[in-house]
Amino acid sequence: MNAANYLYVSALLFTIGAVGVVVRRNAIVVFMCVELMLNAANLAFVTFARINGNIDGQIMAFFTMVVAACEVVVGLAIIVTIYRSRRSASVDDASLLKR
Amino acid sequence: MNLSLTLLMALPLLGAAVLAALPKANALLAKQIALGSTFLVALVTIAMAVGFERDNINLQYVESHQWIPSFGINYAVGLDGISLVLILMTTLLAPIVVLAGWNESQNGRWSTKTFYILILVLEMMAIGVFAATDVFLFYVFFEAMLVPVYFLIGGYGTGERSAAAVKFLLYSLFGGLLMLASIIGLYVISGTQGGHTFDTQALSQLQMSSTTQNLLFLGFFIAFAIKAPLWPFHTWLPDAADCATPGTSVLLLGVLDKVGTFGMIRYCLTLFPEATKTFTPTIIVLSVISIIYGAFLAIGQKDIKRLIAFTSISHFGFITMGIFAMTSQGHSGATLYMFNHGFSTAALFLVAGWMISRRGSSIISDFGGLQRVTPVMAWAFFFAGMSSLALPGLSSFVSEFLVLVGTYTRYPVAAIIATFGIVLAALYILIPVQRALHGPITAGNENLSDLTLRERVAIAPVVVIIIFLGFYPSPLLKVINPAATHVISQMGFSDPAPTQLGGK
Amino acid sequence: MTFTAPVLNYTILSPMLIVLAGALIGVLVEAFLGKAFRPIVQLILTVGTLLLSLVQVFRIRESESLSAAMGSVVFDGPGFLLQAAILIISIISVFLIADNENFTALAAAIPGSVEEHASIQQGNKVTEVYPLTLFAVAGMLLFPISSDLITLFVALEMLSLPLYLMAGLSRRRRLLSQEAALKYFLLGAFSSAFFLFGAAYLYGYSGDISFAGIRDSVVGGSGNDIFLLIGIAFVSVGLLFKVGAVPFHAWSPDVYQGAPTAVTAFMAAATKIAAFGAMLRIYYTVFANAQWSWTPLLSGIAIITMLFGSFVAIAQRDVKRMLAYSSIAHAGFLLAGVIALNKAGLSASIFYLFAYGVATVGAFAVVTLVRDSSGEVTDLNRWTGLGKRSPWVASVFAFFLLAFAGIPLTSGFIGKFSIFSAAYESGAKGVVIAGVLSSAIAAFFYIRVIVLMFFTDSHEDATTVVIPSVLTRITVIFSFVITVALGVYPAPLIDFINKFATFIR
Amino acid sequence: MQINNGLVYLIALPLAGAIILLLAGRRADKWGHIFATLMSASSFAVGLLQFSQMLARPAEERAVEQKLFEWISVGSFQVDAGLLLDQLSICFVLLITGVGTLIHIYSISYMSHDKDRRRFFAYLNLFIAAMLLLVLGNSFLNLYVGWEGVGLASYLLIGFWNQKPAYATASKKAFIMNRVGDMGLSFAIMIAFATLGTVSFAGIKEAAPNASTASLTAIGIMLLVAATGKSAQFPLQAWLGDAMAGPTPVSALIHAATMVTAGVYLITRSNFIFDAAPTAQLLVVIVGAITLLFGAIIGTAKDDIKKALAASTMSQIGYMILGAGLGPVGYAFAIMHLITHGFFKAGMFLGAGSVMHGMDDEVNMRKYGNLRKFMPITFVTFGLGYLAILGVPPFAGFYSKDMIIETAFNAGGIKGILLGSAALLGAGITAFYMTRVMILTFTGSPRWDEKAHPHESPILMWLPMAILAIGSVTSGFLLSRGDTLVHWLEPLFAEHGEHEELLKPIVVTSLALLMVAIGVAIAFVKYSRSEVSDTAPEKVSLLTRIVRRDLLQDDFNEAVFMRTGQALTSTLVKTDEIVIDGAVRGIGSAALSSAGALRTSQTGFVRSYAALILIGAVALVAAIWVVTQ
Repeated sequence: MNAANYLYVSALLFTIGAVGVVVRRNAIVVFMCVELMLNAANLAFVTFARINGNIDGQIMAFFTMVVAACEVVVGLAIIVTIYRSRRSASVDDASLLKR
Repeated sequence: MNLSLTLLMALPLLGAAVLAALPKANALLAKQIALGSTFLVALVTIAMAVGFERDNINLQYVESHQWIPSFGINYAVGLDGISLVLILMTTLLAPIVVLAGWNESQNGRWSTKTFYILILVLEMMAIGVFAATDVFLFYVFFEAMLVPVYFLIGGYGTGERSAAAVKFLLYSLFGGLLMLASIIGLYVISGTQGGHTFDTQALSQLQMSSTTQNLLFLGFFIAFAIKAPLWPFHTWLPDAADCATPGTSVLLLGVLDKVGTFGMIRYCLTLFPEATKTFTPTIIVLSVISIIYGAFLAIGQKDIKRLIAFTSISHFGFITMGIFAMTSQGHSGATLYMFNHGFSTAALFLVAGWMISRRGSSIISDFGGLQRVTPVMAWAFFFAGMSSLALPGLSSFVSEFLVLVGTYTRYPVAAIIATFGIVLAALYILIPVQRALHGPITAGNENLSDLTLRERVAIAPVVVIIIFLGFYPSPLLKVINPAATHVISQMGFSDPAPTQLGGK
Repeated sequence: MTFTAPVLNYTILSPMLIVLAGALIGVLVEAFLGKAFRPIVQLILTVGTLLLSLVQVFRIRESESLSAAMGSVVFDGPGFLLQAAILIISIISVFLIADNENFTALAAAIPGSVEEHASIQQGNKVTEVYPLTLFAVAGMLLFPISSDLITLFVALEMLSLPLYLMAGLSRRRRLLSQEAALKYFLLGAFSSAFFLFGAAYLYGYSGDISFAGIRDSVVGGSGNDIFLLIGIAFVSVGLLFKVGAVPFHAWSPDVYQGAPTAVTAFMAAATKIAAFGAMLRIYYTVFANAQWSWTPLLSGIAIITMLFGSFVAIAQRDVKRMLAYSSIAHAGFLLAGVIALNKAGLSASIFYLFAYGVATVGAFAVVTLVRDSSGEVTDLNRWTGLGKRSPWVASVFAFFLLAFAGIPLTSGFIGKFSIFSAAYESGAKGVVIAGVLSSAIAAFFYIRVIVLMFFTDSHEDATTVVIPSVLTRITVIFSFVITVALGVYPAPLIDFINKFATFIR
Repeated sequence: MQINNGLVYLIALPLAGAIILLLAGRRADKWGHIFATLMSASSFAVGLLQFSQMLARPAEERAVEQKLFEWISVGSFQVDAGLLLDQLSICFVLLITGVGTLIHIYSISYMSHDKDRRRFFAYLNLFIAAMLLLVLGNSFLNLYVGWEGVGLASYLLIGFWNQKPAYATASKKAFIMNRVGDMGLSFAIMIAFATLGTVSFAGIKEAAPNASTASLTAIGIMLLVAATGKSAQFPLQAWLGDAMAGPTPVSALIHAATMVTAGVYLITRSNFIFDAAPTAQLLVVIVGAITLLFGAIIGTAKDDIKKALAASTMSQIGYMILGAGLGPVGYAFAIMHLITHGFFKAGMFLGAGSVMHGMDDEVNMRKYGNLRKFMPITFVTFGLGYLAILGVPPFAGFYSKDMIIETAFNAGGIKGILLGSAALLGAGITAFYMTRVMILTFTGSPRWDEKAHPHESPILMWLPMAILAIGSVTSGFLLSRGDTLVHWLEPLFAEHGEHEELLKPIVVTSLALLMVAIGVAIAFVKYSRSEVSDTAPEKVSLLTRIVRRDLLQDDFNEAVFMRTGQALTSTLVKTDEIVIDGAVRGIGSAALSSAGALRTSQTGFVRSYAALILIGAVALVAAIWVVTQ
């Protein structure tokens, strides 16, 4: 199977993620979309590792996963806090800061 | 190395430092210290002027230290005839302004001592801006000067003072930033031709394409045209002059604005000779418009301060025209004009300021019959007016006529149109003279007091200088001429020969 | 397959290791030390760590190394300068952070809850902020000296994650603060994804994740250009987001406003140095030979950023938002230094970053002082007449504004001059002209604030200026002195920077 | 040219007087008038001394020069402050200081009730100094200083009672119209410097023969413009009537005897230019002819005695200008008429002042009548002046005016006939209006208010009048006997060839006398036979009304210059506010409002920020793709 196809999938996933961030309101879902984008990048890394014939990309993917995990910790903490204050996880509700 | 100029700049700063250390309450002492330091500075300047070698066209009192070596920036100062004359004007005006405006800091937002600190800092920067021979140093003073003036207008003025101060600052900053772009351009070009430098002399040797030269020239010129102010960049001036205290106005119009015309000579002409030639016709046209336009606007003003501001716009038109006429008469005339304008505007503004502070109004029609109530003040105002309309026998006549003659030999049409300005000048002076000084004594003016001794002492030197230089301008002309001729010849110009000599 | 043990040059890594160690100790302190001692111990620990790190950075300034951590980290002159700058800025920012009035007593408590009230009553003080700061600093120190994509990404996240949290720690107006944290976090993560995706394509283009390898491919022209271009574009998105360039700026006004002011100061100054440091390294070394592709874009973004930032700042009514837009405009000016792509540009950028950073911390430090009964007052309308009530504070603030405006005899002027002349030298005249123009616009709003403070009579609900704590005072005075000194006699620092400002490859 | 270092005292003495009196202020009130008179008199004495020295020298060495100091020196523009006393200027020096001193004396009494008398004398001294500088300057630029100096003095003196708004306006009008003329002088100097490279009389005289006619014509025309301003010639004549607002001695000295004749001096002094510029010369005579008629016609309808005399002055100067425009043959006659006019017109003005003095400052002649009974001395002195101005032999005016008429006829061709006829007609009209003045003032029945107590003036006033009257009687005869003045001035002017005579002198004289007789007769018929009403008749012809309105001179100026000027001013003021400043403010507010609009792009919704980033990223990719293609 042509490795390029994985790139297409990766691009598709990335796009879905990016669009998801823009259109979804729930903070958790938005955050999941970001994770989706990160994983799209991971897929690209792995694919490129395959194409280029070295393992740097795969190593990178591991690092990404670790970082993503850290992000989850921080992100969820923030989202939960704000949910507790506002009783709402909609990102549109948090729009006091503007102009 | 000669430290005179640095010393000269240090003196007012020293005065400011002493003032800063004073307690706020002692306003009188602050005034006395300010007067003392400005007076001292004036004395030192006079001594330097006496020691100036008139026929030596090289810069004198030269001093140069590395400042930011990696950019080729030096603290470099020096004097030629033109800058000497302007520094002399500045330092002579300063004590007069302090003495004349003894009480003008009273209505300020801040203390008296702050007022005089600002004045002294301004004086120091004015000296620096005229003395700088490094473009970067010039720019630093050029821009930094705005700050004290801004606070002087905004903090001690009257009326819509903060709006006027902001307008002044924004206009000037805008021009200054354009100039900064040009300075950067020069700096970069100098880097490609023998190393980064800001030395005026070295920069004048740069080779540039004509497009580059034109663009860089415009950056400088617009900055100076705003400062000078030349039509149509003038609208900040009436507001600023209207709101500032009389003393500040004197420094603003008399000293600060001269930086514009001085800059044209020192930087536009010497750095960009080719571009200057390209733009000269346009600039001559702008100058002529300024002369006529300023005069008409002055005629149409109801407020005495705005009127004076517009007369200055007209006068600056003359100066610019003289500079760009590229004849020795025009050039020397323009420089002399700068000096003379400083004093005639000082006279006008100071006397007008006294009138206004007594009457509590600056509307011309509120005055009337002052000649019968306060004869000395009326005389002073009349005299100042005569000086402004360039009555022969007073100093401004010499310079105005030189500018006209010098312009005529190269640009007859411009000179002819500009000459109509002298009729308009009669109108814009005599109309307020009639309204304010003549006629029956209008209500509210009956009990105005005449000039006090302090005020008389303040105005007397101005009067003496104006008359003396009207009859005997040689001391200044001898200093100015070599420098002016040098600039012209460097540009590759020489005076047009009389057209009719040598037979038909 | 053989496995070689990694060789690490600990000397060169020591500044970061010191900070990380300090951070870890801080966590331990947080866990084990009693409430009463925590604030002071944490403060001393943090400042001490940073100072130690700073000393260490200076000690190793002459050492240059491409292989400090198996090629993942490069240490050179610019790296030293940037690290030193970050550390100095961090120290004075920590002084601000030490003023606990700014921070919530219990971040986990719901705003306005009994819990929160109780914790305030008990005099609880948040001290987690210190280790968080140290972690962020460690990330910042690493960011500009990373030399492969992995390290770069990890450093990016390392500096970002603590900042997301710190943004939400404000004591007053906690809803705003939390909202800022949320926005910062979501958008930050979003942009990291772009960055990572771009990194993947760079890897795809060159087959190498080290900068050296990517640069070799760019120089050699081997590989698929489309991958390179996508890579450059997406990596740029991530970096431009961090520096707050238009159109990736939207987070900064909200976050600047919502975050505790001390954190804003730290974020605005130190993050900018780190992010621009990384950007300079990447564009100057990795992408330099592909400049045909990115200089036009970056010029465009620089121009838009300068103009937009200056322009919108005019209409702001909150001092922190105004400073945020001002920082956007300054990001535009700094991009001019990136575009310049010459040694002058590099020196100028570093000088500018330091000067701007110091002035920014100083300005925000003044903001923390202007308060009323319910805390800091950032509404500009209530700053009216400040010059009358507290002439010194107002004058110092005005001076910082003048520095931002680039008036001569302030550090801002020298910075602007040097960065614009570098850009001009590289032929980016359009950027210079836009820069000059937007400086004029920018002057407009700086002056507005000065007018408000000095020339407008104050309202009745006037604010007061609190007596600054010793530490805040040190910060303000230090910033002021540096700003003056760099305006009047910048030669020593410029020479110092020039001596070091060369990337090794 | 000889050097004489005493010339400066001529000017310095009165100048010192003016400065001392002005600076001393009220302290000098007691002695100021005496001091000023002494200063003027000593200047006259210096003049006489110089004159006697000059007489002692042979004709070609009479001119003397004094260089005071280097005044303006820039490049080739070299002007010294230098004085030149030659045969022409000595005439003026003596006239100015002589008549000036008499008028000082007169004023001591005339102004004795004015608390500002000291200031008045200071101004008078200032005037004397400036006028002397005007005639003594050795270059056009030095002359220019005096030229504007007398303008200033005239302004100050016309507006001496400037508490009355009308008087203040009159002084302003005079100054401004003079400035229009001064502009001409500026132009002339500029052109002279640009074309000939010098502005001194000697230099220009030397260079003129080599210069093109065009440039000389340009200089000449500009000098003529200057002359029309200062000498109240058409078209800049309108200020003179209003200038009568000044105290009467001022009118006598400045607006009759001396300052207004400066134009004649200027043209005569620049003879070397006009001789080589026929077109300019033609314009000069045209201006002279028009003005002499214009002034005379205005004079016929004036009821204000001073304004009638002012109109007469304008007309008489028209004669002089006409004479000066006729070239070398006419210069001497112009100067001669100038001198005789100086005597008789000053005398008549002082007479008018004396009348006003006795009539509580009433100036309306319709309120006079039969005053010879109450003021015999005034009547006699005024009457002698009257005979002189009419040109009745052997009074002064006969010699001078007759010569001008004669020369005009001899100018050749149609031009000569037209000019001569105009001059003749003018003589007739002059006779009419002057007779009218005499009749209305001194004869007929008294028409004054009951409050008035006409009385003769004190000796300090009538003595100067008497001396001037003697001059009116004798000066013409003395100057023309044996062509004294013509020969005296001869060295200055180019030689003139013999003209063929159109009419024999005796014919011209007879014609002139005939015209005068007709004029006198008509006046007698009109004013002596019937009772004169004490108010001006209302129902009069349109022509009369136009003449009463000074031939619409002010209406014209107002409509053409003042209105347009005012409209232009107010338009420009609005333009400045709305267009130029408006543009600036517009940019400011546009920036503010668009910044406000841009500000709304910050919606506060994190998703829109994300969208912005997404769009930015896509745009970046797109742009990079476009750039690299």
